[in-house]
Amino acid sequence: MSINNEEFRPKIVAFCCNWCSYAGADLAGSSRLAYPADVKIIRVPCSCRVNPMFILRAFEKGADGVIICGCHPGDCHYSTGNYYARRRMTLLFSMLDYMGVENGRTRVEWVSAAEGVKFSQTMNEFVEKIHSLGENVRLGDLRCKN
Amino acid sequence: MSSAKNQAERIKEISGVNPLKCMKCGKCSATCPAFNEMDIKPHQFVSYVLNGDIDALANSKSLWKCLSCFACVERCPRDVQPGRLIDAARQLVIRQKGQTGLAPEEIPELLDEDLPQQLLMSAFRRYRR
Amino acid sequence: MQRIGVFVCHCGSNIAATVDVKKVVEMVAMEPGVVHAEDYQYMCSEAGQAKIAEAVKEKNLTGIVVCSCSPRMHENTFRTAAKRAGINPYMVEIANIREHCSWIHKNVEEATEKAVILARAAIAKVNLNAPLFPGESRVTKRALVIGGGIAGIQTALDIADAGYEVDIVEKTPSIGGRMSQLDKTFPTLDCSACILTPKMVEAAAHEKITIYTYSEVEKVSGFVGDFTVDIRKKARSVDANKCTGCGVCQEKCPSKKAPSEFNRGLNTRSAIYTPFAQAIPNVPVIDRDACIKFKTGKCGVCEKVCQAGAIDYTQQDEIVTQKYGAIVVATGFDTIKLDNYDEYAYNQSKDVITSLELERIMNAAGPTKGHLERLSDGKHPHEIVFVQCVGSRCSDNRGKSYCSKICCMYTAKHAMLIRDKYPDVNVTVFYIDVRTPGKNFDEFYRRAVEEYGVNYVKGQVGKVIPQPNGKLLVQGSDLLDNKQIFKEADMVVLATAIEPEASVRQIATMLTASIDTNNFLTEAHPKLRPVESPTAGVFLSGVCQGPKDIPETVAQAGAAAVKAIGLLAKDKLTTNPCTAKADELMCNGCSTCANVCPYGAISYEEKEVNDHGIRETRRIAVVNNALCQGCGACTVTCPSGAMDLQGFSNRQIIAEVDAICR
Amino acid sequence: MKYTYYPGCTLRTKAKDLDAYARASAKALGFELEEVENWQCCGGVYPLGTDEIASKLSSVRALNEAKEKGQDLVTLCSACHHVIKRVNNDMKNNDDIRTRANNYMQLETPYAGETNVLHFLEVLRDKVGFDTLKEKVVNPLTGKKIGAYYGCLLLRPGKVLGFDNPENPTIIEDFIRAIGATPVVYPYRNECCGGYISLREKEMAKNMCDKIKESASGFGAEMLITACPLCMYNLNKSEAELPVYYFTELLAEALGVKEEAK
Repeated sequence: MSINNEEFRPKIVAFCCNWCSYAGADLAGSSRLAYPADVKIIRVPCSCRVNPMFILRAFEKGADGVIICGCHPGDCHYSTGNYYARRRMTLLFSMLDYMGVENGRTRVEWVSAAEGVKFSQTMNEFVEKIHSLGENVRLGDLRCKN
Repeated sequence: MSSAKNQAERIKEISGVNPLKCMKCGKCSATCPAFNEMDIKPHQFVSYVLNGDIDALANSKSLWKCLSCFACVERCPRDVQPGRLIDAARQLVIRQKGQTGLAPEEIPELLDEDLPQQLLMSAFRRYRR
Repeated sequence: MQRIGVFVCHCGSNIAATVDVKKVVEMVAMEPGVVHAEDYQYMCSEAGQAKIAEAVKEKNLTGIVVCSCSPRMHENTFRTAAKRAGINPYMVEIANIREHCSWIHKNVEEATEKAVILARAAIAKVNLNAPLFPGESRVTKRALVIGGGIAGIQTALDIADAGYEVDIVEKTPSIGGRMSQLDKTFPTLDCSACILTPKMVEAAAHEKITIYTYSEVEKVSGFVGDFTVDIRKKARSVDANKCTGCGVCQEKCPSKKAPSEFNRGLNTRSAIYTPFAQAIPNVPVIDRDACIKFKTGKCGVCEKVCQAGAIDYTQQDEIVTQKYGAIVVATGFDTIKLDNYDEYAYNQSKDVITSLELERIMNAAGPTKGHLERLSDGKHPHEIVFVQCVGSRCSDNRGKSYCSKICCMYTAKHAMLIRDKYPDVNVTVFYIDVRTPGKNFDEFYRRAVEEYGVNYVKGQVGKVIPQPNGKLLVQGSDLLDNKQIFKEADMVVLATAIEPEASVRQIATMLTASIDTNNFLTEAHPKLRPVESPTAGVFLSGVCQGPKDIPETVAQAGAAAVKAIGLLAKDKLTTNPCTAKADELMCNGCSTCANVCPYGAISYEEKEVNDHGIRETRRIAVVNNALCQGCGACTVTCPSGAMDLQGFSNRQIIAEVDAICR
Repeated sequence: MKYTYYPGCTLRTKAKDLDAYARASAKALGFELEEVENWQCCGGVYPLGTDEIASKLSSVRALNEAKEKGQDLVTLCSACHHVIKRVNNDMKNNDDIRTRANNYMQLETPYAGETNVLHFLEVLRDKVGFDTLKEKVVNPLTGKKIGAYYGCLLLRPGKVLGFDNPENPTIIEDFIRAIGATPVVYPYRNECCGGYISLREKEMAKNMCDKIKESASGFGAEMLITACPLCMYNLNKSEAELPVYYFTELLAEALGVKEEAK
């Protein structure tokens, strides 16, 4: 795939918990399971560290999609962090949807350290979804666009 | 048969039962007082619905032998409620036009002096729409 | 402003083949704060690390970004390198341009662009990093084991053998636990007492082990390495130092109507009693609810007959306060109550018994002296039916959703023992599945069928129907034959589900150890940290963590001991500096953060603050750095934004977001 | 104390005794049964299908009338009790059924399961109290060995009916003790009598009732008591020798009001 400057290049932020999903992403890497370069990963200790503020900030700064990855329910390194994340994100995503940031632009996914394949598949799907939704115009601060 | 799947779905809908919860322990069949009268046994209802084998269920004797005594419902360790499943299959048959488990002309000879109204009423409700 | 050095690794060709490292160096050099940027073949090598040290010295760096492989691989390497070079190790950030970039992208231009962005995010973060210093806390070199069954005994022995002091707290009058109630053990059929009592004696005799029986943990405070625990020693009414264990008091005690807990209420015991003959300590206790002296003031027989003068009716409960570095929970299990399963007629017939009751009946020291007989009429049975999964695998709120794990095997054991000792007795087992995953387990079960002729019937029992002639009609399914079968039995044995000992809830609360909906204690990680509680310094041994048999329990007990020893062996604990911290001026003391903290690390203090010249006392959240594991749940839940996580602060993460979305 | 009372079809016809003895006994015990105006038949069986609404409406009408009067709704026949209690449970807990039933009913205030449904036996246990009943007994049935026949409809499903322990009930045994007689516990007391199946499957129902009676006689029962006209009918079809009475008949006898009821 060559880079075509005319083409839509989404900005996608992925928050990955240190113990499962970040390791899952590492495994995707060492297994050479490709996914688009549009995805940039931020390491957090736990999915429950992801403050809704970070997601709002990402959209404000022009992100087209934000995905949060954590350990599977019951497997959280900190016992219950992913449950908090799930509850918080359910609320946040419905609010974002109300504000015009479609549900497809936000996602929570459980990826274990062993699920390199799942990580890569998830990212591929997510990027594809963002492509189908197009550029995020709702929350973007116009000053951030060039 | 393409409608078999729909019918199975319909049975799950009417009964509100999720047959996937069954762990095949057989406690329903161990419990059922009408077991010997049934051709398809209570525990088999679950797999018949799961396999979409609805014709066999609809034509089974068991449909008209279940007493709705709820013993299987009470004792099922997985809350599958086979009794509800059987009733839903019966409903499916009854609701199809013209099908019924009890014809009006049968009734007079079934009556006797002591027979309580309640019995007639209950049988009507179970056998007919 | 930081003075940041960026080091881009080639990783041979792993990175350099897809990422134009020179371009990355060129691009990041323009980033704010960056005063140095270079690339090198292998940054993790000695030479690579030397380059970092050199740059720190020459350019007076305050922060370091390494663009290389995953931080999970070499973060520690580079932190140590930074430390050697004289920079705080927490001033290092890694941009993962290998696993997350070069290895998954093919297009050089695209990969290079991404590598630059990842580097920028790391640079933006380092710009906001602050030096962090791991704290230290002391370790009290003593362990507490709660529960004196086989799990607790094994853990205590292993810790004590490593040279550390251990206290066992057991709530009943003797150690030994459930295993002491068992007759034989599967799959080898060796006598339970023969293998357990030596361990009990060893524990009692061990110079490093102190045993508190008839005692309960009352209060726990402190944290890993430094717990303070109050133990309530219930009044025994017998002076343990004087008692010789002769047993005359028990013999002469006129009150003999109390149900024997040890024999599961199948017979009675005296008011002054030791639970069983091999009890440790061999010192009786007076059950004050059953004792005539305590109830009426008249009697005192035990005092009169005691030659040692050990009886002391005035004894009071005593509180012992002790410090511990580690706590192991080994509270074990009980069988569930069968009140929800009256279709099996347990409450209606004496001849319907639980498997644990059968253990007592089969035991030579049990209520029938080891003779297999019906409890209703003392007659020898000829037909016995076993029912599996009574209350296990039930998702209908009557029982337990889980598999109790041990029943398939002990039922095979019971069936085999009965057939062996009484070949005239027919044994039928109604089962749903026979689960035998364990060494020599399936062979054991097959022996029951093939050599001992135990009749296994696939299907659950629907109802046990007591007959006027005293027999029990068992109505069950034979699913393979598609039949409903009726079996007339003399005895029915129910493989009753097991559940965690009821007191575990209270203990878990005291320890702030998490517990699941079934009251099993939760592991720190279900696969990788199965004997540790998420609460630091608390370890799990035996069935309190989940159903398991004796070998598994002993293995886990040893594992828990090793974890405890690993902790006790340290003089000081280094604490992870990436902990939460509350901004005193912003905190309003609402307690929201404490509610979400899985570790009980947050407490509140009345503290005097100076808020823009106004001095006042406020309730403020204080994080205990020894307990905090740095998950960050509190930081998000804090309504005032006062809580932040060091090393992953709000500003740092936002800076990363900004850099990525730039 | 006044209760709204739902007699049901059979108590007006074949089971007049069951009703008459209950009313006389109620009077003797100091409570009154006010019959629901224009009650309609409950249908005899609870419609199990989650999508059946119309067949539940007659129960809702009775329930709503009791609600408007601010009274508990008392039933006597096991079948009516079963149906009305389960419909009430639906109205309380099943949003879909509640909404649709109320759409049909067009009430001023929608009905949402507010009424408390009691079986006459529950009134005796929970409102009057078996101890009080014992005191009011003038003619204790001392020495009579009585087997309680519960059947299925009073007990199951236990979670919904909340009547008694469905596998080991005690309410009728306690009742038997209160009227001075001796209860005989036998394992078939909660097994089905055959129910409506006896309309056509005479033999099947008869076999089931034989088993019940044999079990009861085996444990020494001299008679059975029941609350259900259909159980009574089915049990009487069995040739096993064991008389069956309505529990209200023995109650009236113990209270000394049997003749008044006639």
